Amino acid sequence: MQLTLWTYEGPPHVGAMRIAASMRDVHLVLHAPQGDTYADLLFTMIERRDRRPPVTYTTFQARDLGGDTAGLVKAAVTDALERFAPRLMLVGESCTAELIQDQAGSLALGMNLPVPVVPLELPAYSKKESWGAAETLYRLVRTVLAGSLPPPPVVRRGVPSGRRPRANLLGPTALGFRCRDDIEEVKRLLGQLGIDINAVVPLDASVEDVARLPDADFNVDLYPETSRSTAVWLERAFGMPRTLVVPMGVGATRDFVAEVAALAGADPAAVLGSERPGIATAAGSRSRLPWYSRSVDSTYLTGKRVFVFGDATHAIAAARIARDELGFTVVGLGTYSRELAREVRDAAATCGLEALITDDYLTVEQAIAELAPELVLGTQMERHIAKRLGIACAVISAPIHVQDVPARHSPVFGFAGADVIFDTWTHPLVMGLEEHLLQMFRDDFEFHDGAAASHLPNAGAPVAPGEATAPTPAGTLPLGLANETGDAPAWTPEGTLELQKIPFFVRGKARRNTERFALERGVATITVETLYDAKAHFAR
Amino acid sequence: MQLTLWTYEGPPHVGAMRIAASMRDVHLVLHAPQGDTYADLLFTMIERRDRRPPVTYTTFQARDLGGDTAGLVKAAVTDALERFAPRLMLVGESCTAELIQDQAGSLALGMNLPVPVVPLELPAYSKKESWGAAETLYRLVRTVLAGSLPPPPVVRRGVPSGRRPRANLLGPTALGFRCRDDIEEVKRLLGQLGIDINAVVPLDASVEDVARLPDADFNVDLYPETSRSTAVWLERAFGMPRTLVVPMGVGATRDFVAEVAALAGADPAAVLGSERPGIATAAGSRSRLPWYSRSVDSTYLTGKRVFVFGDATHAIAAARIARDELGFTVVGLGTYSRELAREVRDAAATCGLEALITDDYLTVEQAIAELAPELVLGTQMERHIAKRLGIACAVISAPIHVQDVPARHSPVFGFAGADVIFDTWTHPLVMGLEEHLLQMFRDDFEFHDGAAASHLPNAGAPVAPGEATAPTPAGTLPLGLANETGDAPAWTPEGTLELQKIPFFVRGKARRNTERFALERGVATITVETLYDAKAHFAR
Amino acid sequence: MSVVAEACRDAQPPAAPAPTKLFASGVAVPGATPVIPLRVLRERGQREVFCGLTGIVWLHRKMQDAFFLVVGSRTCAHLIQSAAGVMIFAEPRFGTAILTERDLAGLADANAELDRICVTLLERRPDITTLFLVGSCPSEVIKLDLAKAAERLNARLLPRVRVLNYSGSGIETTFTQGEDNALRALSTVLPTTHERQILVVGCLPDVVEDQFQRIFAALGIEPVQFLPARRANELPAVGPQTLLLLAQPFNGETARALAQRGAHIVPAPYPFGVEGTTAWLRAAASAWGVAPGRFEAVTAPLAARATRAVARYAPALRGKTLFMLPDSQLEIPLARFLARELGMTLLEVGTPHLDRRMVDAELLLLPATVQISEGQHVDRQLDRVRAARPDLTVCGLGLANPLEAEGLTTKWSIELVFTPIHGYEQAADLAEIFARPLDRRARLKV
Amino acid sequence: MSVVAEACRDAQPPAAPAPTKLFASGVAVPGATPVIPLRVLRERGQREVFCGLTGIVWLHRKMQDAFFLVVGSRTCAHLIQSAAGVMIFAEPRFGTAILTERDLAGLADANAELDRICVTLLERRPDITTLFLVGSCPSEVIKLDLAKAAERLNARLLPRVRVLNYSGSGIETTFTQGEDNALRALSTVLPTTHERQILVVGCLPDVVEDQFQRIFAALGIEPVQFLPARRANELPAVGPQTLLLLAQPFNGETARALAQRGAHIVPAPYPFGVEGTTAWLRAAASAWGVAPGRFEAVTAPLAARATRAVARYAPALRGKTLFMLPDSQLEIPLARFLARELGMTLLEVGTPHLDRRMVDAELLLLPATVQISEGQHVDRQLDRVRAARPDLTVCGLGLANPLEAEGLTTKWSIELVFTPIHGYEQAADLAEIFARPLDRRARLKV
Repeated sequence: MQLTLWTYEGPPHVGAMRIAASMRDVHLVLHAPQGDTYADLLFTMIERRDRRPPVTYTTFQARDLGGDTAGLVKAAVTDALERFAPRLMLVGESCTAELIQDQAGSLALGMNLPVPVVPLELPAYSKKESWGAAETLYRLVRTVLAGSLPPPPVVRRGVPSGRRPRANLLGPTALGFRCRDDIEEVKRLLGQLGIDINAVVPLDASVEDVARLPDADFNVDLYPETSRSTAVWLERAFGMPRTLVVPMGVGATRDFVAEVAALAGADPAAVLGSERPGIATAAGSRSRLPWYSRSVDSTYLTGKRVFVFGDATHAIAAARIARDELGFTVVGLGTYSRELAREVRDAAATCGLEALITDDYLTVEQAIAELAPELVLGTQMERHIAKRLGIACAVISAPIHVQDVPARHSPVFGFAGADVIFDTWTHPLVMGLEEHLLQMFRDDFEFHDGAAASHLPNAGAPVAPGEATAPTPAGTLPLGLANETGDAPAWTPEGTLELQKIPFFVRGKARRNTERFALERGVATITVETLYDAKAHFAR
Repeated sequence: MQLTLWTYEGPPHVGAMRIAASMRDVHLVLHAPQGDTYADLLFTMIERRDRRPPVTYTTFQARDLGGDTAGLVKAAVTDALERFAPRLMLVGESCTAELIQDQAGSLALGMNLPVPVVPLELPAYSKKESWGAAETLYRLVRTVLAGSLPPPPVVRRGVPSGRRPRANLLGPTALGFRCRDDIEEVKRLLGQLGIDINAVVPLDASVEDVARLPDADFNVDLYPETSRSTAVWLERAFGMPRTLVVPMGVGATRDFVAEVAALAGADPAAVLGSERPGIATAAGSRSRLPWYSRSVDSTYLTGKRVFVFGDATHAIAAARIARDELGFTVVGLGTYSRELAREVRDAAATCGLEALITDDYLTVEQAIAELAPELVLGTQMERHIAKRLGIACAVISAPIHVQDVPARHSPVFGFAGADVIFDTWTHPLVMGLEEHLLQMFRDDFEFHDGAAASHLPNAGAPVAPGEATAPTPAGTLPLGLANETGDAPAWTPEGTLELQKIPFFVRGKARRNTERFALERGVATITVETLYDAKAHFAR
Repeated sequence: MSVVAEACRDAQPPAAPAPTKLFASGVAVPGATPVIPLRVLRERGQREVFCGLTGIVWLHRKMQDAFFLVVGSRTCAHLIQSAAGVMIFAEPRFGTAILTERDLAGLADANAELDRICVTLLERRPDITTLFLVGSCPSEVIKLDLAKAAERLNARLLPRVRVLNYSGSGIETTFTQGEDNALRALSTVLPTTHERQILVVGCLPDVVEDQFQRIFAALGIEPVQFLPARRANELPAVGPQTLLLLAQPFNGETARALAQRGAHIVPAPYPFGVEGTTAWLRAAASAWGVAPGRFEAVTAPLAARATRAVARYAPALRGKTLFMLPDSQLEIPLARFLARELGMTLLEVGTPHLDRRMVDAELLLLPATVQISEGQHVDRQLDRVRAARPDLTVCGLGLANPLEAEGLTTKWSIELVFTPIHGYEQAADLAEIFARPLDRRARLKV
Repeated sequence: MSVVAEACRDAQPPAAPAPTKLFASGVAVPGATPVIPLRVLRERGQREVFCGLTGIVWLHRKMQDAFFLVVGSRTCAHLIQSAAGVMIFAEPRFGTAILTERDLAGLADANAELDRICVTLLERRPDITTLFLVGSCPSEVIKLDLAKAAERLNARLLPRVRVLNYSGSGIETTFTQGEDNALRALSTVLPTTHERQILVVGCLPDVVEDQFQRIFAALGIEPVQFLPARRANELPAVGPQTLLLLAQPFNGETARALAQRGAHIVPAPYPFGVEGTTAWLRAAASAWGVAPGRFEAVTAPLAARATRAVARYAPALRGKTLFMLPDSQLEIPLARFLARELGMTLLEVGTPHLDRRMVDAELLLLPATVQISEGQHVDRQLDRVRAARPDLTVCGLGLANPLEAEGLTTKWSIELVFTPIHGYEQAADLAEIFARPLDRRARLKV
């Protein structure tokens, strides 16, 4: 048994639903009690979908348990086939049905339906949502392609000649973070390289699209949490190469273009020709990030301490962007994606960090509280943590919220995605010029601590959808050690008074630094001099 | 003499700078003292331009006044011509130089330069920035086209035949609100209609582009504040028709497409064929606004009271969107653009309102305080007012701030612009589902008044650049009449206690309504019953 | 039943003529039309409803010293989180003890594991005085005995913390039945009193509770207790002199359990709308023996004020057709309010569970023509919605947007359990909830 | 001058060997290299600098009971607004009386108009005790007599409000000279004292003022007054026993005006960096007669702590070349700090105005090789920048991004007047301001 307050991922059958809801002609029959229908609203409300997800639930009740629950499954399958006429049927069970062992998938297989049936085993007591999505996609693709397997030995495909290269985009799903917009950006990049899109799977795909997957020359493994197992199988079974780089951030996008161009035998210069790494002008990139990050008002961003947590794909990319493209200092990096823990550990090592691999919300909260970063890049969970601790935050990863599905085009992949990222992540932090004006005005009676300034996120500026949390502009002191430990040093009245002279947006840090300094040195009472000793000790 | 605290517009010579800085091969020599060079930073910092604006200042000093300030002008013109080699020279004066009457423009004209010289008269003591921009553009276009005028009588041009129609886009400028991105959207629309862009003037235009203006079939008057005088002159002098609709909002974009298609003899169905007004599905429009606005979580937006103020173009469009596309109630509409006051008065009349035409910040502030709207759509000025009054706000118009020039593509015109608007304007308002959950949680000790909820703007959600201000989540009561008048009724302790039970995001309104109710009825003391009498009296 | 008739006699006249009828049980109502048997369509098929765990979302907020520990699966945790929205910035006072393979395979003793988790949890949260162990579908299927677990833990933890248990499982309960089960669990530990009192049963927002408390005080009725109270460890008492006034139609099991403790149920419609509120208060007043004059003096001004406020929304709703899908068991009282005070035409009123004993007084007030449906076959029901094309469809959040996309106007039903809607002061708010979607559709021109 | 020599004797050793030299006036400094005449490049051409009005942005914040009313044009209003940023949510304590055509055409009596505006303004703002009328380019060209206006208004408004006037016009003043003119205006109304005291001249952030006040107290120096004080109506006094300690290098006119009131200027470098702060304090202490031992005891720990903090930034800055464009007159003291304590190599130090009497003590400490420039021809100066390709260029916000786009690293100078940079505790902050752009450029890999 594991105590859980908030959870990063739903159960594996929700992953299966995400695959079914992504596709155009697939139906999922779930052997599940009525309460499990809650999951429909994830699609209709978070993504504001204008149709029900293609899922039929058996909604068995206690009174059915003694009876013929297997009959319920067959009836549901028959009804769904008739009413929804899918091209392929997924059949699985939620946690409760798993316990009553009706073997819904096998039952459906035995019905000799006129469409392919994919029985799903979704171990609800050991696996989670992302695994369920990946497993469902993998089983679905294997089922559809079972008759198309080339005879061994499988040869790795080379660069195509005599025609335009073709690629599949694998992994975008319903309820994925910004998938809707990211695939547009990836399509744009491939188009600029002269690469045709053979199929995008599973988002908005048909079963026919899945059947055509082997027509492509290679696979773009866009969301490894969902599509890596499928991409690996396609590589093994069909010899199709796959990409390793995820194009999030300017640097990764450039790397992705180079990788894809190599796989396709295309000229990367069609895109990279206009990229001038290291050159600080507005014309140095298709993204505005490199120039905006060098604009002198961004100097203030330098060395901001950032904590990164999310799924593996977005967390790894975020850490690279934070460090190399925005000039932050990454002080923590972690993921709830245990399946890709190794990759996150490697990325953390390049930042000189040990990765935090956990799906325990409380552990993440504790890590953030201890590190006291200036910015948190995380999921909606971390947004709550950051809000509570008075730390700025931007959302970079699922699990998503309705705010993460904005009306406007809001990719995080590709060059346009980097622009979105620049706005979204820098916005919660104070903008250079305004901060320094503020610094001067801090004692002004008209500009008291309670009145947030226009540079603060809640007062405007480029926030990407659902993303920013303002640091607490509280007159009271956020994140003081006194909030957490009983043995924090005491402040003299003069010390407190001096602390109040420090602008509110750095006061929390000053307080914390001073208290830590005092604790480490066994100073029981913090005077004005302790404050300045600590200031001299710590970098600004 | 007029007392001014904050000003919506700069002096007219800043308008001239905006035209010069918009273009690629024009230089402006300004007869002006050193202090006026501050205006350079508007371009390099607000727009993060990577080059200096093409402006040379004479920077005369007091000691020069007795001497040859005219000589300074000539020297500056000569130096600028040599150093910057422009294709056209604008010469004007700022306020101080106007007083010393050196006639800088005439002086330059008399120098027989090898490039066209446009002398500018910019009456600093009666005109303002937008006028200066319009005047400069108009003079520049007339000068360049002086030799191309057709002989009279001028015939109004008809629909072209035998070739693709061609249009000019007039009006986008440096420091204009979202011009950079809006013209991309307008180009996209015209491209979908099969209309070629002949020239975009002045943003990123060359003198050669200006010379080619008559090659187009008609003009798109995108920013009437800047381009109407030029468009009208081109209509009179060349018989070129011009557009009247500005494509901001879904409805206006559809109207614009119809208007442009008629002028071009194009088939509007190329764009409007996929538009299904009044149909609520995700596929009913190229914009997500119609569906998102009908999504049940948007029900909460219905009837929110909105105050609109800005330049005429954006204010008129905003009022229409607010009323017809988001379901708000427009309670105030105004502009600082006196040149287009009539149009704003007409728009206000359709909302049953009298327009507020003023450039006095204090007057606008007073109007907002009295109307106590739930959302302000305004300029950065109104953002400050709204912030102070604890009202939600989104920015819709110049004057702009660095936050209004985000890295990401952020149009407000066209279908993509409508998407941006949906996110930006609804974000500061509470999102339906979350609000109602909140309503339940308001008494919870963990969810006290001071802890803003995730639905509040400072906690994230789709904010367009530089735009949103959260309503004050203060436990203290914003906008009570007591803040403004000395004779506000007193609250009994029980009344205050009951008021505190009302969720904080509607408490301010409840307090204000109750006090107004009490005042109007001569009730001196507000009891619990007064509170509920007022609640029953006012709509929810 | 006579109390009900009494309560209804002087209710506000309906906004539109709505013939009352004879309830199947045969009780005549004044002015009633000829006896028509109640038409109930019973359906079985896919149900699109929440399970009883959802009630935790409002119960844990009402009782700020209680913790709700679901013993279940990741699905349970995900459900509550999704229903609550991701909006709570504090460590929540609910959680899930997620069963893992080890528990199922018998590698771990589930009982020992549960004890460990409870003790750890309570150490971390010294502010908790009451711990609810909440059964789920998986815990019931594997027959994990939470009653025994509660007993075991109480032996260890009382008096600092009391441990209770109930089922919120989706194979046993639908949505609001979770509250009923939770309150029933509480009812077993209420102290006994022989004092004459009124006990209001059903979770109400504090602001509504305060309003009712003021009215009862003005009527001279006291003490009036509420179940649940604001703190789980401040238990109201119950006994033979206790009159039970039911604030919610879904707490039948609790009411029956309290009746077994000797309390007397005061039959009444529910306090939704002006008419319902007056009838509900009148039933209490009559049972208490409040003089009719005093009752009028206290309630008439409140009712008049509320009537004026409700009237604002009648033009928008009068004559509009309404289709309610099953959700919270609030459907029948709300349909009564919408039909009688706002003149809506009822096409179908769905309820997940029709507990006649609980809605007798309501059914009496419904128009004879109403089609009531119990249970659900969601696809067939949606076929009926599409055929009827109602002006307003009340349904769950999983269905609302899809129906909007079909051109139907919807009101998502969960708002009705998350918003203060009881009593006079909220009557207009309740009307506005249904008027707003229609207002919106009329406004939008895009 | 001897005081300066004294002040410098035991200054912290420079972080890198930086040869001092003989100032042109011929005063030897200990350890100085042979006498080299000061090389000053005087330029005339387009100046890219703010006018004196800009000082209002910090002056009005320091004196919270003062209002600054510019008499000028829309340009003046736009300048201050642009310099201040659009970030202030309150009604500001500065404004512009904008001249209109009517005023210029003589249709309105500008004096009467001004009086009307002032009276209206002060009625609206009862919290204002001091009103500064600030002259601008237009008001000076049309010769509007603000001194007379102030006299007129004082006759009407004193004692509730005192009206002062000064010029912030761009044809007379550059940037920080606006503060000088404002303080000189204040200096004319300071009361006279015969008490022995120190008067620190120059607008300082309160936190810095408090730090200095603590040090003076520890040294036994009191009273110490500051000009401006935190409230404009709490005027410090001045007199023959007053020692003037200059905190900013640009307040020469104020210093001379106070000297005419009998006060004695204590020559010293400015309190930037550890060395400058120690020298400045030593000058004051010597003039006051503080025993050297006491001075050491008080300052040595502070200086040592600050030196450690500054040292953190030396690796980033040592040996890096620096080009300063003219801006605030802070350039020379800051160049001294950067050269001597951080080991930067000075390529050119531009200043809008070289007031030798004010920077004597600083010039003594500058390396002999430095190129100083006074005034500006911005295009030629940028040509020199491009030729030199300095590691760091300090310039205004109109130039910073264009230079960055040419691959140069810049520090925007206005931060230096908007940030607390004086004194020991801010010495490291000051170093960090210059180190940060270099740090950033090293970090970015995109």
